[in-house]
Amino acid sequence: MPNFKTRILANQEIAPGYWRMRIQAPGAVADCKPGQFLMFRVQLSLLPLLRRPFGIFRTGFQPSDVDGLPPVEYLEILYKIVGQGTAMMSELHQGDRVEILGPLGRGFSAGATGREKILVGGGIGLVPLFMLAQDLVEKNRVRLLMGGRTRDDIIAITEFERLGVETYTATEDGSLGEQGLVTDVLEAKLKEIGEADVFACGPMPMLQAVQKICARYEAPLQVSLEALMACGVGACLGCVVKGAGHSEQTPRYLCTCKEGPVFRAEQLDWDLMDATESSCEGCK
Amino acid sequence: MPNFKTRILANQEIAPGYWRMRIQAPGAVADCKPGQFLMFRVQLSLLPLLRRPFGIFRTGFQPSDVDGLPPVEYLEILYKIVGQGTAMMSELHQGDRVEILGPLGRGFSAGATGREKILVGGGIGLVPLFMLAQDLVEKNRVRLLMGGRTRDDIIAITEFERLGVETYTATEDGSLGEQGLVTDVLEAKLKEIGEADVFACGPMPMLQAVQKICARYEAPLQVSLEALMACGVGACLGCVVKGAGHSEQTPRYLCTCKEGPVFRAEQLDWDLMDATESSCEGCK
Amino acid sequence: MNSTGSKNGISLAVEVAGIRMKNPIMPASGTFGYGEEYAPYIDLDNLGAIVTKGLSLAPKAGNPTPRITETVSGMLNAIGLQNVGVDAFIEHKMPFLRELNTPVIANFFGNTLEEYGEVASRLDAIPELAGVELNISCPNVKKGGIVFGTDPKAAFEAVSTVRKRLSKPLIVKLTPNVTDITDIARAAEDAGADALSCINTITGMAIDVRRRRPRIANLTGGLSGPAIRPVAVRMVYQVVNAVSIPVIGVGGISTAEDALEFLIAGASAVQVGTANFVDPDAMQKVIDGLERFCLEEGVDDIRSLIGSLEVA
Amino acid sequence: MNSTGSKNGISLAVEVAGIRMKNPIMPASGTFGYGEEYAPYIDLDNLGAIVTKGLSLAPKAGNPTPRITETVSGMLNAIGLQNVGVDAFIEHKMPFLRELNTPVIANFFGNTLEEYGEVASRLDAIPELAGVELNISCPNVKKGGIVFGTDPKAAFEAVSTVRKRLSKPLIVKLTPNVTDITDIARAAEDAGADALSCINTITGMAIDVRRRRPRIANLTGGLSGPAIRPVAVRMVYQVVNAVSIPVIGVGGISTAEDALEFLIAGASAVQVGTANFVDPDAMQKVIDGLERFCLEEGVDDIRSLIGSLEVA
Ligand SMILES: Cc1cc2nc3c(=O)[nH]c(=O)nc-3n(C[C@H](O)[C@H](O)[C@H](O)COP(=O)(O)OP(=O)(O)OC[C@H]3O[C@@H](n4cnc5c(N)ncnc54)[C@H](O)[C@@H]3O)c2cc1C
Ligand SMILES: Cc1cc2nc3c(=O)[nH]c(=O)nc-3n(C[C@H](O)[C@H](O)[C@H](O)COP(=O)(O)OP(=O)(O)OC[C@H]3O[C@@H](n4cnc5c(N)ncnc54)[C@H](O)[C@@H]3O)c2cc1C
Ligand SMILES: Cc1cc2nc3c(=O)[nH]c(=O)nc-3n(C[C@H](O)[C@H](O)[C@H](O)COP(=O)(O)O)c2cc1C
Ligand SMILES: Cc1cc2nc3c(=O)[nH]c(=O)nc-3n(C[C@H](O)[C@H](O)[C@H](O)COP(=O)(O)O)c2cc1C
Ligand code: FES
Ligand code: FES
Repeated sequence: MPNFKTRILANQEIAPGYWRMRIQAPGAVADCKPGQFLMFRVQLSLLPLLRRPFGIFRTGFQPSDVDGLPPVEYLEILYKIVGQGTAMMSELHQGDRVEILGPLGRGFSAGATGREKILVGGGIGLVPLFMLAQDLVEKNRVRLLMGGRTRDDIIAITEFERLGVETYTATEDGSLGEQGLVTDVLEAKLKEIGEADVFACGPMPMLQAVQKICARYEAPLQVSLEALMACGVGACLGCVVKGAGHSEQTPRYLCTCKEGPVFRAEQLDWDLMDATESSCEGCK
Repeated sequence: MPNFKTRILANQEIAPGYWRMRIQAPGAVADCKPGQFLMFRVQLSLLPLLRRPFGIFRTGFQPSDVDGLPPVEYLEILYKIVGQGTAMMSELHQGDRVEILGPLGRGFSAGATGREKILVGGGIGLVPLFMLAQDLVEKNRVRLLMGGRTRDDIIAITEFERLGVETYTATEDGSLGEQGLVTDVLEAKLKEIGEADVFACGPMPMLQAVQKICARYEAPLQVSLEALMACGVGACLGCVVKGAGHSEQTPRYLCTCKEGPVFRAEQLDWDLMDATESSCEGCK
Repeated sequence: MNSTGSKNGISLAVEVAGIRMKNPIMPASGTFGYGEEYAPYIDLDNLGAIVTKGLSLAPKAGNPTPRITETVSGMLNAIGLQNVGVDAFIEHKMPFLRELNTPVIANFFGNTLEEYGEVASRLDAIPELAGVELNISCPNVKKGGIVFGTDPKAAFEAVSTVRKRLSKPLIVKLTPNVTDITDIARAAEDAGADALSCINTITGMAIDVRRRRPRIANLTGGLSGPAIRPVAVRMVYQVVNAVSIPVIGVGGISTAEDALEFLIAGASAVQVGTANFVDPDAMQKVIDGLERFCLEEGVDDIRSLIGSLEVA
Repeated sequence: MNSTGSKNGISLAVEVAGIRMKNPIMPASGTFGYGEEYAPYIDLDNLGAIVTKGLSLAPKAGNPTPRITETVSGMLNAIGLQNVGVDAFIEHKMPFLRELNTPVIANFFGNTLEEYGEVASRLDAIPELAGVELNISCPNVKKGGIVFGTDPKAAFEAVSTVRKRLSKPLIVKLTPNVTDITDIARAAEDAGADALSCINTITGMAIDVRRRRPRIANLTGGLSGPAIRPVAVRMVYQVVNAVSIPVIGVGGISTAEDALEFLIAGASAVQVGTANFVDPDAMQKVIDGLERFCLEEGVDDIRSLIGSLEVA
């Protein structure tokens, strides 16, 4: 399923400003790996011009509308309205035609079986963790630490619970779960458990804090990054991030779309990662 | 009703490629004069950038959806799909919000009461003639000569008939009415009647033929022109047409949007009117 | 919006080349006629200033048609500077403009130095004109058609000539069709301009592929509209950093956010052009949007945003 | 589409600078990686040619991020010419490209004359390269950063230097950021270019107004995409009429109709850039659309459309 025209099966608001879109996608279940993303073409006309990148939340089959026909294979994205493109997406309806490029990029690798797994999600950053959780729960104890500014930012938690994931929630305003930062919860859990693989996705300041904590506890960390993207396939070199060992003299850039969006923490240069450098919503 | 945001009441295909849109328009009945037009904003986003000009087909009142509320005042446009803007218009639905600038321009003047009136319409050029016919039938004998390439181009004829207008149809392929050009019908009628006021709207080659015939029979002629327009209000000077007495040395341009779109034939320079100069669909 | 530009404790007022404006928003020349065309659609007294269609010594009939065509997020025009001429402007257009509570700026041009000078002195004699805007994007017919605005020397000469005949504030409007706009900007400053406006349209072309004909009779036309905004913002930023007189930003502005890009880049005021065609109320929306932005961002004087770009 | 470019009795084949192409469609440098990135999405053997990302002598890391931002119907980029360097290109990228049934054109640049010359001679040694495209939109570090491509003399020198080290077909890519592109075009022709391609991106800028920061770290970037098409068509038309070598049109092409504007204006072939990002299949659609157009218009050889513009 490299680049295909397809149809929307459903598009609903699941929390204020957060939407879930289900898209018909033959081959998705076999093709999409946890942590991969797609490039969504908002309109067939050229406004907005560029496609928008979104993590793949999950894939599956739903019964066909038409009796006797086989089930319909789908993928789902969860998106937050932040600008023109996502606002236009929220106005699309079931049956509308859309164009998808994907699955793209390198996803998560599962890590050693048996070790505890801690997933850390910040707001919409939860998206790429769901398929990962699906894979991990088969052989591991999996916890999801979910953070957001307010209760509205905590989405899809029950779906993780249904998988058998233990969930912990922290909101900055205390409107759901513990009051505070999800990274405090992470620190507490690592202290408690000792050893664990950590997988994180969310705003850059959260990822930076997660990285520091994991380094301290020597917990292997994989992060999923966001970056401004034009092509999604490694051709434009617009989406790069500074790799370990980067300096003005020996610059080392990694492509978020092709070498990522999931990186092992050691691949990246955390000192040089500028929380405000990217204009991504997630990184503000 | 100068520039206003409003709603679509209905938008239907009435013949292959021809659509009728009814738009809520408080004040339309009193404000819109026969031959005037409006500038229609296809999308609130900027694609396409410019508004599209359309003649006002008619105005009226329809009963409100809601019991007890007063009738809803509307105006109607008839449009032919020719490019991006009109294609997008055909995808709008009842209830969609649109923006209208108008009524604009100078319309038809009725001419001497009692003289016979001949309206000549070519394809979608019929549009501005309907409100004129409504006014004229009260005190005059009115005939509509309607031409098109094929039967699909002959629209809204029955509505003229309901007003009490005598209609004559000519199609180039003979698929409806007489086979031939509407201008042949005009010539025959003028020969038969002797004296009449003529009002015409349609493609430039048709208007040029109409002008020649009317000049020969000394029949006063008013024509409604099309031109590429940016502003519709006389500010950009993009929509000009050559006026009588125009030359390289003494150029005389008239604004189609402000001084027209209806002109008396004597105002225009017919020798210099280039049928292919404008890239308007109607003038091809 | 009251006449001081202050509402909700926010001041939108600016001063450019000695012209005081309620707010930094004015129409771009040629997109707003002589003001009266838009009077039914927008309260002209709410604008920072009004800029007229470009005037020449004699009336000018303009180019053959078609003169305009739409492009992706833009339009091309080759109106050919059709205008009523400076005398008819004084007689027929000034009576309307004079009654407004908004400064009026007359845009003008010439095809020779003499013409430039002569129009300047006639405009200078109109007491109710707040200032003039000199369009130097015209070919110098005496110098084989080289455009005044693309050569620093020719620009200097044109601006000097006008400066000598003019006591009113002089804004010089620059063309973007140059290798280095700062060369021209400095020449205009040296020759006595009080402010600069940039940019005029970018020369472009469009072809009707079925008919194999140019879409406008003049073959080439000037590209305007949202498509050119990034180029305009860049040039305004360059010019602001090259001269010490104020700069007015023009090019592709249709929203308050667009206007803010120019102000933050260093423009002291901005002009809205093509957007007026799309929405006759566009400038009012920009003004209201600027005020809302200031409110949200805790800015009480819009002048504090001018040139506030933080460059690493 | 078979390898001769002929289907339905229509020939789309063209020849540019001695390079034979099945059709006039190729990617614009920097928008198609080294070809392999798009191999999953489009049949590379169907293209007229492949143009690589710009190569330099040493690998180049490129600019800090953010490097790109969307604008209205366009995008700005300041990638900073990140590339693997000419030697890694030969070692790692050529093996893939060599297997294709499509001519490969290597785009390259330098910051000194010596660098230009050295890269040219290394590229000249690659037998499977059909030709090279010289990007002269780079600053000459030895001459205080003046851009090779904005000064006719500097352009002449750069092209001459390369010409001396190169026996392969030489295409020179022109920047639009100049007052008169025909000056540069003629200089390149005089210095031995076999063909010209125009245009590269137009310098632009965009600002995040809430954060008062430039949207790309490099401050300015190159504007590409549909927004710039009218400017590109105009410049191609000007250049075609100023030189006698073939011209390749680039800038804002996303459909067959867009490509036809350039061909009718006189371009012998065209490049598709930003549109590849929007639709990885864009070039195939352009090729199919050209064929459909020829069929509808009764054109049996696309070359008969080249330069077919009728000007009154
Ligand atoms: C690998 C990846 C996965 C993502 N997964 C999700 C997801 O699952 N759910 C979700 O809601 N969002 C996700 N994002 C962010 C999402 O792409 C942006 O929110 C979206 O592009 C914003 O588009 P807009 O037109 O509404 O915003 P605008 O701000 O109007 O967009 C302007 C431009 O900036 C880009 N842009 C803006 N914000 C971001 C951002 N945070 N990251 C990358 N580009 C951005 C847009 O793509 C566009 O090119 C992901 C981003 C990346 C790179
Ligand atoms: C005063 C006036 C009244 C009109 N009344 C009607 C009417 O009642 N019904 C109807 O179907 N059409 C009418 N037209 C023509 C209508 O405006 C065009 O068909 C329409 O603008 C085409 O838009 P598009 O985006 O589909 O075509 P495109 O070809 O994609 O449009 C590109 C540009 O060309 C302009 N354009 C294209 N064709 C014309 C044209 N014939 N006249 C003016 N501009 C054109 C568009 O407005 C746009 O700016 C009228 C035109 C004028 C000037
Ligand atoms: C139809 C039209 C006519 C114009 N006429 C003039 C003019 O007479 N004098 C002038 O200096 N600029 C003229 N311009 C240029 C505009 O003032 C402005 O510089 C340009 O359109 C860019 O701004 P915009 O993108 O907001 O339209 C004209 C522009 C258009 C679209
Ligand atoms: C991301 C990006 C990278 C580019 N890199 C190069 C390059 O390395 N060398 C070059 O000559 N042009 C480069 N260009 C310019 C394009 O080749 C092309 O000239 C320009 O984008 C205009 O075409 P378009 O509007 O179709 O994109 C680049 C353009 C983009 C958008
Ligand atoms: S988005 Fe183009 S290289 Fe990653
Ligand atoms: S459309 Fe602008 S003057 Fe007529």
